[in-house]
Amino acid sequence: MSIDIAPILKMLVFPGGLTLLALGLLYEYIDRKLVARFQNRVGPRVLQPLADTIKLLAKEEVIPQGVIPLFFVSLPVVALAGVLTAGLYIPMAGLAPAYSLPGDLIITVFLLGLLTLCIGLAGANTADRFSLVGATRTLTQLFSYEAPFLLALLCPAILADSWQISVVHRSVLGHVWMALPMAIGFFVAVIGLMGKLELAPFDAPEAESEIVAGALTEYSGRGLALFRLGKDVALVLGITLVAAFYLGGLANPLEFLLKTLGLLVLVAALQALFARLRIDQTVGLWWRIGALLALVQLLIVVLLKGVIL
Amino acid sequence: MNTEELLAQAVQLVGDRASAQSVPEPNRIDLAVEPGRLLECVQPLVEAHWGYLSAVTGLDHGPQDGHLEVLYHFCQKAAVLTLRVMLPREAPAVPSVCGLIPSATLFERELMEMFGITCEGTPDTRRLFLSDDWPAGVYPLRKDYIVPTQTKAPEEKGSQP
Amino acid sequence: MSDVPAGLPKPWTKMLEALKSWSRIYSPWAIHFNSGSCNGCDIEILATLTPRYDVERFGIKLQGSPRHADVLICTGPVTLQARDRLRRVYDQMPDPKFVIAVGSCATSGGVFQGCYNVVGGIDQVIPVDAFVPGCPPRPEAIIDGVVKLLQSLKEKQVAEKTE
Amino acid sequence: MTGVQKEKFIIPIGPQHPALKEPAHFEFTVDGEMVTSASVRFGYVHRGLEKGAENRNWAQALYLLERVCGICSHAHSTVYALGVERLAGVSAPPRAQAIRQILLELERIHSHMLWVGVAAHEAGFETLFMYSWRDRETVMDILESFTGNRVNYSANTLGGVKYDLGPQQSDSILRGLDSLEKRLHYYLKVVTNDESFLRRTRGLGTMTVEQADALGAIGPTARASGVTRDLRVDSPYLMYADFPIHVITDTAGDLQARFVVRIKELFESARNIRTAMEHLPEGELAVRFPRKVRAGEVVSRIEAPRGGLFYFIKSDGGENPVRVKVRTPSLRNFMSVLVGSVGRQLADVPMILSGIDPCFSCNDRAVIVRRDGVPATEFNPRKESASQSKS
Repeated sequence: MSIDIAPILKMLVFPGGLTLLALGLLYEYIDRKLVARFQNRVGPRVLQPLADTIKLLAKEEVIPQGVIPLFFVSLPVVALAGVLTAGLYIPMAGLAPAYSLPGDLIITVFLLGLLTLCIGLAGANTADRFSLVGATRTLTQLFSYEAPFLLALLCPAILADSWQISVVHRSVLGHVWMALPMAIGFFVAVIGLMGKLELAPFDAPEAESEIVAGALTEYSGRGLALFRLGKDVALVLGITLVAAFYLGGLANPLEFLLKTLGLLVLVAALQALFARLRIDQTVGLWWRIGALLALVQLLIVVLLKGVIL
Repeated sequence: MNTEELLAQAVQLVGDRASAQSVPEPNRIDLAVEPGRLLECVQPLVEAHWGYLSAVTGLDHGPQDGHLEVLYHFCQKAAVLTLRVMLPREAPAVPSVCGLIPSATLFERELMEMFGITCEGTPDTRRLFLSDDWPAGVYPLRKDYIVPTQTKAPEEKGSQP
Repeated sequence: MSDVPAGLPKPWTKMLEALKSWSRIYSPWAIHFNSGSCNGCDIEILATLTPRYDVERFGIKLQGSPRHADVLICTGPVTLQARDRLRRVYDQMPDPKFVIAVGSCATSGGVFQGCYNVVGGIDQVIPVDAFVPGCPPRPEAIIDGVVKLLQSLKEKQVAEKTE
Repeated sequence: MTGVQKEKFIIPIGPQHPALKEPAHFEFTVDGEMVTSASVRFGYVHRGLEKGAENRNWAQALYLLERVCGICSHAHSTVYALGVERLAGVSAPPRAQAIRQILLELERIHSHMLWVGVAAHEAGFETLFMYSWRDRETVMDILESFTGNRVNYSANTLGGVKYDLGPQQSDSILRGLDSLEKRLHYYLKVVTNDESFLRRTRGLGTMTVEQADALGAIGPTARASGVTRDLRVDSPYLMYADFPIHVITDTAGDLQARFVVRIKELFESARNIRTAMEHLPEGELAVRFPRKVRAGEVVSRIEAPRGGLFYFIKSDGGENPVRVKVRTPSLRNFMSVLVGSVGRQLADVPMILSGIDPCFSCNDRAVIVRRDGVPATEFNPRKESASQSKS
């Protein structure tokens, strides 16, 4: 019996596993460096995220009192595994996704949401009050941005008549950038991505000055490292997804790099530009403005599609 | 109103309730008050909005003298009116002014803790800023409290948790 | 997780050790605890984060949770009330952990020696790895203190190797 | 979770907490994200300074009291020196007084800029924090070139000052102030125009004139509510009578007003420094100060960056002070935090707290407010006193 090595490679090396992790660390570096430069600082060194991760992995992991140890240990693993799986459906580096099936857009968004859910559960698992408030906020925020973000991603999908990432991606390739005719959708998608990743100004769930480090306050060592890696990977995936849908597709690795990095600059600039929103302001913003805008965009798309076709 | 007029106004408000009056500095007037008449003196000041209670100072005149003193400093612009209440070292007590000036609770708690002066009727009598394991009945700002030598401080207080 | 599996061949063990110590020196996350300081040292520690000094370029990050930190930066003499808190914060930090005492007061009690509510320097309560004297030390001195501490880790490792 | 929610859910802040660079222990009882009651316990930085000063001689106590607070250290040493000098019947020469005043105003600039950064940090506005601290380095450089130290300048001595202001230093100060003022205009624009920041400051921790007056609020906190309480004008000390200051007030009384008042005060400070340097009196820097100070009591007050600083000093004619009472401005303002945070969002608490620019090492004391469910705007000190005495 011969073992098919291709799926294992796909899962462990490219586009999943190692490549995603390496890209995640690289993008975290670029993000931190850009924010630091916007703030007039020098910023971290290239290998900084890698060193942070290795150091955390080599550190003692304290399992605090009052937690369910099984959940405490397994949640970070589930979170990271979830986002790594999501990587298989996304056109990484401009190449066709490793796997593609109808409706994988929904799966991907769900898997990315799983990370947030795990963080929320991890916070709720500990007895620490900061973690509990952080968990509440994380989950509150999850419910607020998830819908507009999905709606914003649906706009190109409706145009392409498919909920399959690779089909949508192929349909936008070579056309005019969707970000131009669908500026509102693009805007909502970028902001939604920032909310998803809990980047400033949507970092109320981990607002240092109020609740220390939010849901992850009690995590140390390995668990923290895995959650951080998960977030890094989610950053790469989210940016890739938005770039693939709205920035005219990713035809080759070079285009992938240019477009995702361009988007990263935008995200970093937005991070440096605003004061943190309170959680009620975040939720209000999403439901009052974000969801509305996304719906308006969706309506426009549906109407146009009906008129043209 | 200049400083002299302000001070004159203050004296007019409470002067007749004081047992003695002195002017240590041009912008200050000290009024000696019996503990029992303290609230009578504070009330007209609060009602007339004459300044604000800037500080409450405790003073220990030493074991020989046998007296503690509480100073209530009211400030309005440059003028400082001080109500001085003389108390015996044994079982010293003053009426609480928190009923008239709620924010005085901090000052009174400090007074109780540092000098062992009872503020009768103060809403909160808990430890203020001495540590939780500080021995009861030891009042650090009294003159007969000698600071233990530094390195042995925690042991000597016999207060290891 | 913190120990290298014993079953690995020796070159591997060595490499993993080197990697661990490299990452530790490259990425010291710090937490700041004020046990009775006058604020002078605290604002200088905060100043190290800001554009002129920017410690992020050395990988130093100020963390809020003791669970995330490697280095405990202490300021001020230890007061009676802060003593237990200091010990608790130290205990909450995962191993390996290091302590830096910043300022004269944290070193010896400084000008507050002989005050009734002061226990003395940080080393009266928890073990200290590095002292940074000064009242307050300049931000450069504080950064230097962290760097020196990390350098000593490297030397210690080299010494262990030669043994 | 629901069981926990039904009970009182208390969020502790401090003594080790990233929002507080200094330790104090706050407990906020929250209902969801809403704060229903607040209490605080200080004492973590209580060192027993007042007793310590009694065990030191007059000159040594100066250095101890300078370290009451590292941010406004010069204010503490000046108020003590002024009091002791008055007690001893010695007066510092005019040049020393002018230099003290210049340093006080420089310290105010450093302190207010520090506060702008810290408050921005509490609001999660890292960029403003970084920018304001970058520009704060200008004034730190000035202070360092002037006195040789960035914090705790140790410029005062009993009877005068230690450091003279030479022409070179004057030049560097003037140049620094010029560049600083340009930046301050920018910050004023940011705190009044940036929509995301205004969302976190407007209408927050509001105190009306009456409330501020009744609570005895002082300093920029009171002035932002429209209370013109400033010792530099009310009771001029040093050279403030010759080089007067214009009191900045605002009427809004919220956090944004405090930002505006503090930044505008900096322009006033810069102007004051320029005037003082232009008319710097010639003469000695210090006069001889006796070892023993004649018996008496003195109340010494000056306007520190955070508000009026109050010292009561008593001498029995010996080499040591008999009593030094320190009442710091933050203490007078703390009531407004505890009262102001009830009924607000948890996320606003660090902002309200930082709004008064608290300084815990200054005032180590404690206060408690339990006012379940009553919004801050309805706070009435008279009413509160009634409810408290009942309980």
